Amino acid sequence: MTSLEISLDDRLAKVKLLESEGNHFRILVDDKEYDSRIIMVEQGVYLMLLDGKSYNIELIEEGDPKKYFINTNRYSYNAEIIDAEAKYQKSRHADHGDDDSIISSPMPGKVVKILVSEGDRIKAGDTVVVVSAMKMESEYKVKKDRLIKEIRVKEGDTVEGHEPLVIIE
Amino acid sequence: MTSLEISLDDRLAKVKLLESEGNHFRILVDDKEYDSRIIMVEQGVYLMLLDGKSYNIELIEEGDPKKYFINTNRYSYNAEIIDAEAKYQKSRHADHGDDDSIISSPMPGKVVKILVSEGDRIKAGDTVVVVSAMKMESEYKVKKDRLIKEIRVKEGDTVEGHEPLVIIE
Amino acid sequence: MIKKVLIANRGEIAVRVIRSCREMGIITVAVYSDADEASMHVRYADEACYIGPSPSTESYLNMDKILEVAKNCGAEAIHPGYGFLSENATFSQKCRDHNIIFIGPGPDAIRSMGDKITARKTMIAAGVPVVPGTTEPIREDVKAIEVIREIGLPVMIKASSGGGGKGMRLVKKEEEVESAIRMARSEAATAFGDDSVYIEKYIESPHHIEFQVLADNHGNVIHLFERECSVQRRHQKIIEETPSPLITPDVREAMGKTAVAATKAVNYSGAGTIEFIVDEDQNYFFLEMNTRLQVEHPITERVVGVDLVKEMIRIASGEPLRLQQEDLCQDGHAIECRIYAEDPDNNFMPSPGKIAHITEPKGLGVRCDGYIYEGYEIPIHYDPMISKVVCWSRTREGTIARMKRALYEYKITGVKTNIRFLERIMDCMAFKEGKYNTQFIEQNQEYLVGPQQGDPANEDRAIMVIFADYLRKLSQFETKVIAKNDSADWKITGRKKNLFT
Amino acid sequence: MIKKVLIANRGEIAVRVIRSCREMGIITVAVYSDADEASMHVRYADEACYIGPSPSTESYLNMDKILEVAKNCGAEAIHPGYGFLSENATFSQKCRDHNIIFIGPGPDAIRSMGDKITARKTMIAAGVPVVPGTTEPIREDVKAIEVIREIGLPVMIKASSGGGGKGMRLVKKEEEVESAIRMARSEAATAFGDDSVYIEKYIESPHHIEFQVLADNHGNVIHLFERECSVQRRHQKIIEETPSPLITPDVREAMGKTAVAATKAVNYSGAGTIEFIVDEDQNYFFLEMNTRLQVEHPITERVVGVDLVKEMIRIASGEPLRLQQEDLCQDGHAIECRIYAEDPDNNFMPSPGKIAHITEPKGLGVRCDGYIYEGYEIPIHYDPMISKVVCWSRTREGTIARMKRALYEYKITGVKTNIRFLERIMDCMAFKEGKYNTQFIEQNQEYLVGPQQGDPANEDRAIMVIFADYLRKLSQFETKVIAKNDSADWKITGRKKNLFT
Repeated sequence: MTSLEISLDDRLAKVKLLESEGNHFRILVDDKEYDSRIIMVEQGVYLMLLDGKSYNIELIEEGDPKKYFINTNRYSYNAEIIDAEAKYQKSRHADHGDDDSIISSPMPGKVVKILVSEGDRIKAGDTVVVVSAMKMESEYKVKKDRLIKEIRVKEGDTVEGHEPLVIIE
Repeated sequence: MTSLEISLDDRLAKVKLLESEGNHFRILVDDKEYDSRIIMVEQGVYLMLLDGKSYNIELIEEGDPKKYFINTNRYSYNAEIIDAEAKYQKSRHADHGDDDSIISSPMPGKVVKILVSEGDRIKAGDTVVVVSAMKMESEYKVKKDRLIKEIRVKEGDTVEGHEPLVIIE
Repeated sequence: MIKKVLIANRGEIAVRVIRSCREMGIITVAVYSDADEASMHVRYADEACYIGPSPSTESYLNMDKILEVAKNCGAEAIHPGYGFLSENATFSQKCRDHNIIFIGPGPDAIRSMGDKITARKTMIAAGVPVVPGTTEPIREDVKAIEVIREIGLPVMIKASSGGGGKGMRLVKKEEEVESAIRMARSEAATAFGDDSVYIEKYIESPHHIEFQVLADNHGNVIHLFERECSVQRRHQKIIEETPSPLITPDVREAMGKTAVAATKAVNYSGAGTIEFIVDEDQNYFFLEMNTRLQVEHPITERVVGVDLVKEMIRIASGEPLRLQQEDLCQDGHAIECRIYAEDPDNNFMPSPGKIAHITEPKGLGVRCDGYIYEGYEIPIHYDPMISKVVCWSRTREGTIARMKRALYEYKITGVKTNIRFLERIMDCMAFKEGKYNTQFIEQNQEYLVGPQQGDPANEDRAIMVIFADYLRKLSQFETKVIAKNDSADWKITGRKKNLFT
Repeated sequence: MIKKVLIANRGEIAVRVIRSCREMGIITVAVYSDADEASMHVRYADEACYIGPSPSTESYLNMDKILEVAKNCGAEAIHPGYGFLSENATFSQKCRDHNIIFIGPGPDAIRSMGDKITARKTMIAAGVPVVPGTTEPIREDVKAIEVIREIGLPVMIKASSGGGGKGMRLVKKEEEVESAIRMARSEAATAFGDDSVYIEKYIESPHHIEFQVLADNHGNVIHLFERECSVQRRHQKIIEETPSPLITPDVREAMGKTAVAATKAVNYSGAGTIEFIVDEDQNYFFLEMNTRLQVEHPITERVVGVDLVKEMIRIASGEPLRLQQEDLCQDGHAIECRIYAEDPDNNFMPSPGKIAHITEPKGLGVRCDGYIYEGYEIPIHYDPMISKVVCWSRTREGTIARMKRALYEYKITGVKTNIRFLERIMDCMAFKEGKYNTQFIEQNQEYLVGPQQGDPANEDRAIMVIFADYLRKLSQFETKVIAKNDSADWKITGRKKNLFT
């Protein structure tokens, strides 16, 4: 039967389907066996009936059908389906560049002010760029002394979340 | 540009697309020209902005992507997209048997009682079958003197809506 | 205080009871049949136990199974909601025998009030005015016919164990007698597991006004004023309001005292309702007592400011009532509309099915107690009521305006509902003036039918939206075909003209 | 009475205003920017007019465009909601010049209260106690620095035309002064189109308590009691309640009288709010007057039983107040929680995006005023507040329990929200005891962070649901492939292993 790995935040779990019929599942998670009903009641909203308890769990696909953001009652997790292909992709990305060399906003917004120019040498704690989203302004600073290598946006630009704004060295 | 016919209850309208860009449409309905924004805001729920007015219109597909049930604020309609193929289907079904010869329940339910047997001759107003759905019982009667030709269900059966229960002559 | 409660019910009332339990920190256990596995009460409860097949006789009416489940999960108490086992004396007794608290009155009170004939006798003894009728339950058709001849038409046939309009039949003509008895007994058997009926003289065009009461286990009884329930269709309430537009303060006070006296006469405990029929001159007669929570309890909650389910749980836990009669008053005006999955343009035929889309009314002064959600399939096995809209404002006029706004906002597609029908009632002059009785629906038919004439501009708009939807599907299909074509070497046959067949 | 109203706003407040208009039989006109074409206020209004590009400076702050649209559609009045043009004296004046009723105070009242410095002067003249601070608006960074040195740290920098926490900065340390002034002025310019600021001495750990007032055009002024607004994050209210757990009945009465006197001092008309800061000994100082409806107005509506938007419209129509001070009382307790699309675990960063799924709380004593729906994309251009949950019960304790229940029921996915953070506040001892001031969030950090340790059983359940979802997608894909294969002669390449890539 189907067997694969699922990452949940820092945890990597082995999952194996022992039996399924309709919404009734017998599943092995690492070494623990569960017998449960798992019902998708609304788009992305699951009801799990396990040992007489009722659990509501919400899954949000994060752009990629193998990546999820999960809401349970008290906790939220990031998860990913790890199959052979995903493992290969991961190994390829492992030695990818240092993220600290890119200044980006975690959410979409508008560039209000750029306080540096290409070639500037700036000091630890200096503000590089100010981005406004939903009426709140956030300053993006550097943690160490840095050189401004490239500025990819200009004041007034609307930017996507995680889009590189300024490249530093 | 695209042009076809749409039936709305008893009305048959000619519709022609004059121009469209994004959710902006210029449409000719019979001889009247409209310039409107038509936005699907939720699954099956449309917002129409026309001459500065805001209209909410809900479409429900009725099993077939060409058949709709429509809710507007005050009125509800049944509609159908009529293209060449649909016209052909309609002409084929025109001389189909008389619906009065079949007794059926318009909704799903449970057969509580069958008061006739095959071959029985019954009188106008006699009850043929009693069906219970959602705690309400309905009696199905004949309007004229009839012969019971065939009984397709038995007491206790769960039936679908519009399923033939008893065939009469 | 009770720590864990099993709710022996489904639908909106199960969800409503769980809400109050959750606010009290009580663990809740839902029970469910096959048809209800994904129902809202199962999703919302802390725990959920399967109790049997979809027909209620095999699940929600299966006392032994429910008690077994309650024992197994360690529930100390059972809340029965309304309908199902809520007025079943045997179940109340069985709970007691199993050492489980039944959140409701004891078996004796249910029996003496649940059996409508005993109730009448008890009330007569307590000096409470009653309607003329039979004094014994009737179990044979022949006997029923005989009694009807004795009392004289018109009469009302009612299920002895009934309530909520089920198993109830009005008979006006001689030739309807036999069929009416048969149907009433058959419905009574299905709904309550008891096919005995009783017969009462039918009072033409009365008001139906009921009083909410609360009684603790220490002899304290209070009433929480009245609910006017005269807007009925097939003897089933669809709109209720409080205060009643009919009764004067003096009559209200007298009826309240009668309701408390009636409650004391049966050593009642918990929440209950004393139903009266009232004529135009405000003469009132005891009709029956419902020994449970009513569907329409939220209007009382709003106007009196009390959570009735919490009060029931506190009473069942043995606490004395915290509320005193003199602390209570009616603040403003509340109206409830019941939303049914039914087709008002086709004789109110139930309309089960899958919910395509739902937008519920919200905002100031609006409470919407439902249980359906998008994608939910309303089962054919149970009551077609899907939710209740309760509106409040300082004045009756303001509350009607708010209810119209709430019904306008309420959009359900996938199944047919009575929402537009309720809107028409809100617009009806007799309702607006508060001058209506139980004949309201029949007497105002002409104002309650849907619009007959089309509105060509409205039709054109509907046609354009359908057209736009068709174009959207067409372009989606083309996009898909192209995407497929790009990503793989699939051969496209391109039967675009027939794409929806 | 006004017959047609244009609502110069968006989001939940536009929807809320339309609701009251609809109940009054008033025709509503929504206005919308590019980003808001499919927004709820456009869907819900009777009419809708496009007013410009997404940035608010080009649409919701574009006075001339809004007035032009109002003229064209025949609206007699404009309701400005809160934010945007609601406290703009020029707009109030322009409405007057165009013979359109501005549903709010006249330009003079807005100017004298909106300009915080004039407000302070007026209040001092009227004998109302105020906080020490500047008496002139500041338009240059250099001047601001000088003033701060004069008053002495800590100080609060505020937008002269502001409100709602925008353009507001607390400065405690010398080295923060310059950056704080720059940011405050920049935010003030964006939010209100005016970058002048004023500076006040900062009172450590005060309470923020405000009084709701209503004034008609005939000289009548009443107050509708207080709102305790001390639960703030970055000077932005997130939870409000009424009555305040701090003030005694005597202080309440005195503050109410002061609020009425302050309102009369500026010949006010409409709904307004007098904000006070209050120290632990219940000494109170006038802080500012908000000359508009507040975000948190629903808690007053619930406890006092008044529809504030309707009162505003009646006042604007020239009607005298129907309510008398002596008729009003506080019935029970109400709490509001503001729901923001933001990430509480990541410094409350706004989280715009598309709503994947939403389940809103319902039932007894819960009002949820929102505007988002499934599939709606929250725009990046406007405030991240998406809804407000208002709970009521007879007691403060009961209301907290109900709010916990409501927040538990509230499920939004697709964007991150502060719902879990609000739940933790409800569980926080200082809040439960009602012993908190504006330093509450800072002082209770340890109780407000999310759970750090995992719960392995909970993780296992999440993993199983993901697994089941994966299997569902897998089987859907296989079904589709088979269906396609059956219905057409497409060649399947069958790259099943890579189906999700």
